Amino acid sequence: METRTEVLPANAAPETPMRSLVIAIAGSGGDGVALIGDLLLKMAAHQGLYGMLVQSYGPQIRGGESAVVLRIGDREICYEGDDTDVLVCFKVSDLKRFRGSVHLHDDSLLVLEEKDEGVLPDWLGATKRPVFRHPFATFDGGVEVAGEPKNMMALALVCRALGWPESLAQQALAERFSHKPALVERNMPTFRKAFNLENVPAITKLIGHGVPLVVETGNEAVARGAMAAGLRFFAGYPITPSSEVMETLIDELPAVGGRIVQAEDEISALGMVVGASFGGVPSMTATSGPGLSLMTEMMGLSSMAEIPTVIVDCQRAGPATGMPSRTEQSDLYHAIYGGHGDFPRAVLGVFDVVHARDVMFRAFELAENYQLPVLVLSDAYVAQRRQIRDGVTDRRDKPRRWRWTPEDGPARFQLSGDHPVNAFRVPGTPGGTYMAAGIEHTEDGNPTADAGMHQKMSEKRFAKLEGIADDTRTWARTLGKADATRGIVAWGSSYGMLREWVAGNPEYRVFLPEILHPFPLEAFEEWRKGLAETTTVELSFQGQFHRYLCSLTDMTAVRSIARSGGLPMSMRELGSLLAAPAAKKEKA
Amino acid sequence: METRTEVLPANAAPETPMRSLVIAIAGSGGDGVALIGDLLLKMAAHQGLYGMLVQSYGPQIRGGESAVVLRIGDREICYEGDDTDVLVCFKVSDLKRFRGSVHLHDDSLLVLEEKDEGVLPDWLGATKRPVFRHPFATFDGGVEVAGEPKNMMALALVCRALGWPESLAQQALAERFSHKPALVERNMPTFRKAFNLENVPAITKLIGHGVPLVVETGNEAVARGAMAAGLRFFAGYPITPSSEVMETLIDELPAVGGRIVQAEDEISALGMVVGASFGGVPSMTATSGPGLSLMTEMMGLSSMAEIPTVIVDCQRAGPATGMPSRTEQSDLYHAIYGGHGDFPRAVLGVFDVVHARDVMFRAFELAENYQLPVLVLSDAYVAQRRQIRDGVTDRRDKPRRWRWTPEDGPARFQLSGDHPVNAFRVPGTPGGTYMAAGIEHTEDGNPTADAGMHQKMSEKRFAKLEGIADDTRTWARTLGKADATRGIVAWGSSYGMLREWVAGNPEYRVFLPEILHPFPLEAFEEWRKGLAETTTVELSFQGQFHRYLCSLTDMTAVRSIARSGGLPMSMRELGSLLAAPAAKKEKA
Amino acid sequence: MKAKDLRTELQPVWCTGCGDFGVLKGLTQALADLEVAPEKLAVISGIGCSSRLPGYVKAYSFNTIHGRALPIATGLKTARPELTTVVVGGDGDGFSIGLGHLPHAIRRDVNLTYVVMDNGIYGLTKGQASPTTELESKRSRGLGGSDEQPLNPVLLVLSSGCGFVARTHAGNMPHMREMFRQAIEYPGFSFVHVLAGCVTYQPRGYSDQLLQRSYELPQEYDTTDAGAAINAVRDGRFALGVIYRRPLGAAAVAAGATEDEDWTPPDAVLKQDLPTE
Amino acid sequence: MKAKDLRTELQPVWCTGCGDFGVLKGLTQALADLEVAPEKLAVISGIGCSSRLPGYVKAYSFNTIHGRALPIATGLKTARPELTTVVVGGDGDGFSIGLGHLPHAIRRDVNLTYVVMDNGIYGLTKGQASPTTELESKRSRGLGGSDEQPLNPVLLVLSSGCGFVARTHAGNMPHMREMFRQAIEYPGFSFVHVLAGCVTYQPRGYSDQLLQRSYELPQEYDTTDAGAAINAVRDGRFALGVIYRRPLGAAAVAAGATEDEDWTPPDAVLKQDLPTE
Ligand SMILES: Cc1ncc(C[n+]2csc(CCOP(=O)(O)OP(=O)(O)O)c2C)c(N)n1
Ligand SMILES: Cc1ncc(C[n+]2csc(CCOP(=O)(O)OP(=O)(O)O)c2C)c(N)n1
Ligand code: SF4
Ligand code: SF4
Ligand SMILES: [Mg+2]
Ligand SMILES: [Mg+2]
Repeated sequence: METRTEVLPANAAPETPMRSLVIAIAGSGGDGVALIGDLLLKMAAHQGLYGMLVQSYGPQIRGGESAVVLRIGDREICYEGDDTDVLVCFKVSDLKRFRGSVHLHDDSLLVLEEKDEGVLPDWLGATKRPVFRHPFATFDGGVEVAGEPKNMMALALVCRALGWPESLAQQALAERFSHKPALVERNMPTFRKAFNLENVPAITKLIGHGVPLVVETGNEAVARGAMAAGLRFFAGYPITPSSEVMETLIDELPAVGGRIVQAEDEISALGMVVGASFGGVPSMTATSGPGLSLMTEMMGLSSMAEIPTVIVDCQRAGPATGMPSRTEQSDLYHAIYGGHGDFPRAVLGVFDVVHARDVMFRAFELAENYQLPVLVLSDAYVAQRRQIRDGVTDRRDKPRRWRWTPEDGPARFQLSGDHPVNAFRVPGTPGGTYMAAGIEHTEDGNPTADAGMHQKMSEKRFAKLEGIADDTRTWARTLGKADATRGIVAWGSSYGMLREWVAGNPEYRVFLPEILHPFPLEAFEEWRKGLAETTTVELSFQGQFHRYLCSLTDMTAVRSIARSGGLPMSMRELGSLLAAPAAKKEKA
Repeated sequence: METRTEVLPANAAPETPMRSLVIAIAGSGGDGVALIGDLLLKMAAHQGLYGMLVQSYGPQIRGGESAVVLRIGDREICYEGDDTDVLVCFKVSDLKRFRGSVHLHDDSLLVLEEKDEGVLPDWLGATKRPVFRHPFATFDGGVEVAGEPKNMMALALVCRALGWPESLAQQALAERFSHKPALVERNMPTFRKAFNLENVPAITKLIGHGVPLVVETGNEAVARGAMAAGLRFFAGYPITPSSEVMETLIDELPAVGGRIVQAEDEISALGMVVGASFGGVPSMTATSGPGLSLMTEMMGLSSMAEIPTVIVDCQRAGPATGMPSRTEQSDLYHAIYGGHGDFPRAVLGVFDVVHARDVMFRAFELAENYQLPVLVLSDAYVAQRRQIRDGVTDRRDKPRRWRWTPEDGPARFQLSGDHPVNAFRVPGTPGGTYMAAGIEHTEDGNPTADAGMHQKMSEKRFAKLEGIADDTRTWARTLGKADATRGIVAWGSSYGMLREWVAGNPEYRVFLPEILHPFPLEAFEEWRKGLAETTTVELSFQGQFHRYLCSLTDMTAVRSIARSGGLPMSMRELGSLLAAPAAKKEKA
Repeated sequence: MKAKDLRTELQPVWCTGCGDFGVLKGLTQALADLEVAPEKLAVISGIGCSSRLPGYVKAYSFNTIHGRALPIATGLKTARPELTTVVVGGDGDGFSIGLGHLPHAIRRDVNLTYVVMDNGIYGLTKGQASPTTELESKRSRGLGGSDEQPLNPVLLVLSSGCGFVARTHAGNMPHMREMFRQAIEYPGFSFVHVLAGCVTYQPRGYSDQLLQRSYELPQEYDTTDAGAAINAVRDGRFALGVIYRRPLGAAAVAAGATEDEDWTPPDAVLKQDLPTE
Repeated sequence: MKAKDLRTELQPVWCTGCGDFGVLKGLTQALADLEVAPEKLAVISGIGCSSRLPGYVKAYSFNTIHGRALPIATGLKTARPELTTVVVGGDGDGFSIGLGHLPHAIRRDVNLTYVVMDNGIYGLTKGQASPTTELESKRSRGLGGSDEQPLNPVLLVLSSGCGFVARTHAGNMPHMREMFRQAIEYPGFSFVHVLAGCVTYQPRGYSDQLLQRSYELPQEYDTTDAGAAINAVRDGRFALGVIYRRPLGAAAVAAGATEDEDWTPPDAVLKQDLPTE
């Protein structure tokens, strides 16, 4: 839970480089490539290897193209890498939607369908290794027909190439299909046939530390992190890429005595959360951009009525419906500025799956301590990835709301306290009845239209932001050597890529706020001392993060690298953008 | 329709000062003080006098306190003044809610109930004139009972004091109650009795130019301005302080062939507007903060699907429900930044009733030309006031949407044009069928999840902002002498007060953008040359306008005067804030 | 326990003669009859004249935002089932902007009591048409929606499967008190439609006209017969009394999609491999 | 005119076997039968698998945002009444997030045809429970809302006063075509409930099970009898065919608040002097 500042001291001995492998598998919807990815990741975790997996789909639910990219290594991984070491592809034509996600290098192993004569696209790059061809598909008179499961063959070939034993695969399969052992048995012969082929090329063997690790998605980590922080009520409405937060909680929250409602829409979802939290119960919702937009008015109510809420927003690309399964960092403006009227809220950003748990703890801490809405900005890239992580033990010091007792005085919204936050009156407490309201109110909670009272109440509510700013002044992560002269400022899921970027480019150091609003400005100003050059990097066409910083501090001569989302930014792309001579044109 | 730049040349001869009178009337809900105000304003307009009237209420619909402040003068008026020349008050205790709206000066005429022994509050100030007492109320054994209408007496006394003839009042009453002539006749004896009293003190007589003028509220002006600009479809949901926009259009839009729907909520209201405009018809909605928050997602759709919409937001005070009938300028952030994802929109601000008509024309011009949502920020202070204005003749050059014909090519969202805006395909046009979508789309409008296409479409959509910025670089109003060394930057309804401020304080000049986003930055930078001191002035606790400017340009050493709304800012308050030594503490 | 033990010190700011005064009285009487202690009571509303009511009841009250009282109360009651939770509001709040939440709250059958003070108008915003404003009234007054048929909220509520539905008139104190009491006692979502007058934006005598169009359901009326209930609310008059009370264990009125014994669970293996769009 | 004259070149991206294919075909057939020219046609949807349909119809189409197809279509049809306007979508889109708009669209009786492809699930977002998912199914699959009764959308639509209500099955092409044709021809708001299968998130054989629970309304069924219509949709089975068609000039089913001859207009003078809060 500590702020993990990954500063490499200026004269530190170079770390032993991480050993890792990037494996990509592309197929059609029915091919079950996601399953291969899942199983490989599980097997890696078993051996104490780290890794992460990202998936990509065409527009069809079933029958479209589908691909997974996974990276496995002996160190914690939160970036899927730039170059593909192993590419398995059942049909070359399926590759076309994955431009930008796969790139071959000289030594890549390419595994293709024996009878596929499709031409590899140029953007894929090329390998000097001979292509390995395998008869995955079954044909009848030139037409493909249902045959043995391709994914079992591919799994076998990759295991074999990695030097992983059959038993590991068998175990992973048995776990995955524990409810259908017969299914596993039915499929093992196909696995074995491919596994026992003679000519399968070998690739780098990775060795884990042997302690089994945990596989978790960003959404699962958010859900579990919230539970660990005390979440006991959740309401949500399905939306990509956030739905698994709700789905995880449907499975896991009742066991700890929590309750969950699938609401009829997002207005209702946040409404229920406000209601439950008015009842004294730590509560949360999770959504994506369109849902967040719908929650706008209710967010104001949470702040105005001083009721703690946590709102997780898994950002996706574009306004309106946009590109639902793609990542972007373009809900920042809305999170910070959205909503009519002046009201305080706090905004946090998620770096990766490991951080997701921590950040949820922090979110509940702020919400419960300050009685206001706290937004947690995740995105499709973090939310949907599977990442291997160390086991966790929950903290015991869960956030606690300050509960009212008669000693705390008669006014719910007292202005004279030394602190802008008042004791929370939990329904059921004798003598504590009051009215919460979205209407401007007096100290007692009674409606008022008095301009002076409105000003005083605004002062009180906004004083919370000062308290939060104080509590969170160190909530940022820095990467790289302290004496590096080039600076990158970024946020959220850019973390993973930048962590590797600074490892390979020691002239750079990076600043990533964990709290975006109120912004840890002092830490930032301190950090940027001594930089010869600074760049902001983000996935937002408008450069929301950059412009937000402009409103806070002097950003003259700071360059903005800002583009629309869709695909996360790779080190390759960052490298070429940083090398480009002209700074991106500023937008007003 | 020209940008009205009220620059006084440095050596201009001083204008003859405006002659004006401020009249305030306070009573309880049943007293009908609003009617007195209305009638006085009508009578002023008849004579070619200018004026404005603001009203204020307690929380009750009927039976609460109520007050009007009106100012009448021989020059266009858009500020109700600081000091009250005439105060009529039926019950001193009713005054308490109007703190800040009334102030006496040495020569004020105070008219009170004969039997009222209430003590005048300190904040009211004092007059050296003797109080005029009149038996408004009827008592029975010390208890007030229904008697003759107090408002007729008050009207008569004020007319008499002003030296206005009885016939003027009779005419105004006859017009106002044209459907109930008997009612007027019934009440005239009461009027005459008071009018013919011997001892009524005289006050300054104002003389108008004799050409009858028009009384209009901000909301009426918005409605009529929109109609004049081509509005033919309106959907809205009632909300204070915007409802009269819809109510005016219910009465007036059908006559020009337009259609109107009272929607079930604001999401639906903007949805209907998007639908009607998809149909090629210039369309608009009007709302206030809570409704605007609900419209957030739909606003993104309008931008994404490139469908022109005009959204009028009559700002009120506070987040959530806040203080519905009070003014504030705190929806600016939401207007500029609200909504998930990156999408362009334009934002305009309303100065006063006269400007409201112009600004609606501009709004439709931008919406129809650029096919995006245009927000017009009015506020309770402009929306609800009645203002006397010169007559208008509608412009003939109404905004026109570029309608597609087959020559315009096959793609609705063509990227290769020399212009980011494409011809609009109006349903009904043969050969023009296409799909509009909130999903990211190709040039043809087909759904895509391609990151490259998303970037290109974002570029195209945001290029509109550059076009708008170009078209609107002069859309700002400046006040005061060009060589004044103290600058005030403000927006919207602050205009009226600042116009008088610079008249009385020639060391000041003022910059007021008509378009807030994209901001007319060049004009601003040009304007602020040579200033020794600059201050932003706004009714937003956070200082939204100030912080927004910080994100656009160097605001070092610019002072922010920002407070919560409720009451508009008076010259008195501005004066004391400008004189205060310490700048207001900045909030992060 | 007395009704006034459940009143705060705030004086209602309703117009003299407003029907909402009666509802405040009837509701506090019913709650007192049921001995609900203030700290065990939650009263939730949206926005409107009628939605001001929570400020006058000594309880953990919440005057929320327009149209969202039901979701907020659903969250509260789900998280804190031991609290007696009453939702109050107007016809605009509940049947216009908030309508989408109503069938869903009913489906969930959370043990809330929802009281709608239906005055057929938007009172607080100055007399615009509400979903229950009558056609003739809209036309003659030039209100919006002059071609829109009014909603029949009680029929909608019944059709959504509500287990307890009653109607009463704000001028009839003993009747209101009794309806509220039964509704609060009912162990599931209960709905009370109150015919309430607005003296300011409805014509003089409006409340009496409502009464004239009303009749009390006869003794022999079977409150457990869903079909009868539906018929009772479709005849253009206002049936007063308990219109429907679902017997324990009976299926909901909205029984269109009953459980099917032949149902087979989906193939879980297939699902795992599908994309999330 | 042929159905395929109303198809765009886009290939539907639905799963093989999805019920929505049939709806696309039935709808274009019906529109072709009615000789609706593409430029006179508008097809509006929200978001969902089913809401992708407008992309496949040659028309002025609009794939809007989740749950808002009805308001958008209402605006379009009100502003451009000469366009044939069809609204399509799913059970999640129409009965969950969009439910609040439905009774109001019906009240306005704008001449739209609303086709809901009810597959009892949220298809596009990967199989969460929808308002029409059956209880048993939610429980056995661990979906949210396992205590929530499903909605009966057809009953709700009838109770809101809809003038034309029909139900059909996505597997029965001639029936669908006929229902769509009649609905589009009906001069007011018309609603068609389509029982549609989702091969991916519903169990194998789901579509057949829907069919087994269905029956065609007999010849002698009186489509103008509102009471009969309500009964026909309350028995747990799925009546197929035209369930209700309001005769010209008849009062709406939701006849709870009929016009009252005794109505007196309000006192206009009083109103003028009231505050706007
Ligand atoms: C989102 C939003 N839209 C509109 C309003 C304005 N508004 C406040 S109360 C109200 C309707 C009141 O009608 P009703 O619920 O019937 O209550 P009544 O005043 O008649 O008791 C409206 C439209 C608002 N506060 N918030
Ligand atoms: C505001 C908002 N909330 C949630 C979503 C996510 N979403 C997209 S489609 C859908 C439900 C789809 O179900 P249904 O309407 O039944 O269509 P089907 O896919 O089953 O045809 C949801 C919840 C969204 N796009 N926008
Ligand atoms: S306006 Fe109508 S509803 Fe509102 S308080 Fe007055 S009488 Fe009651
Ligand atoms: S997921 Fe279901 S509804 Fe969606 S396309 Fe596939 S079969 Fe059709
Ligand atoms: Mg009402
Ligand atoms: Mg569905």
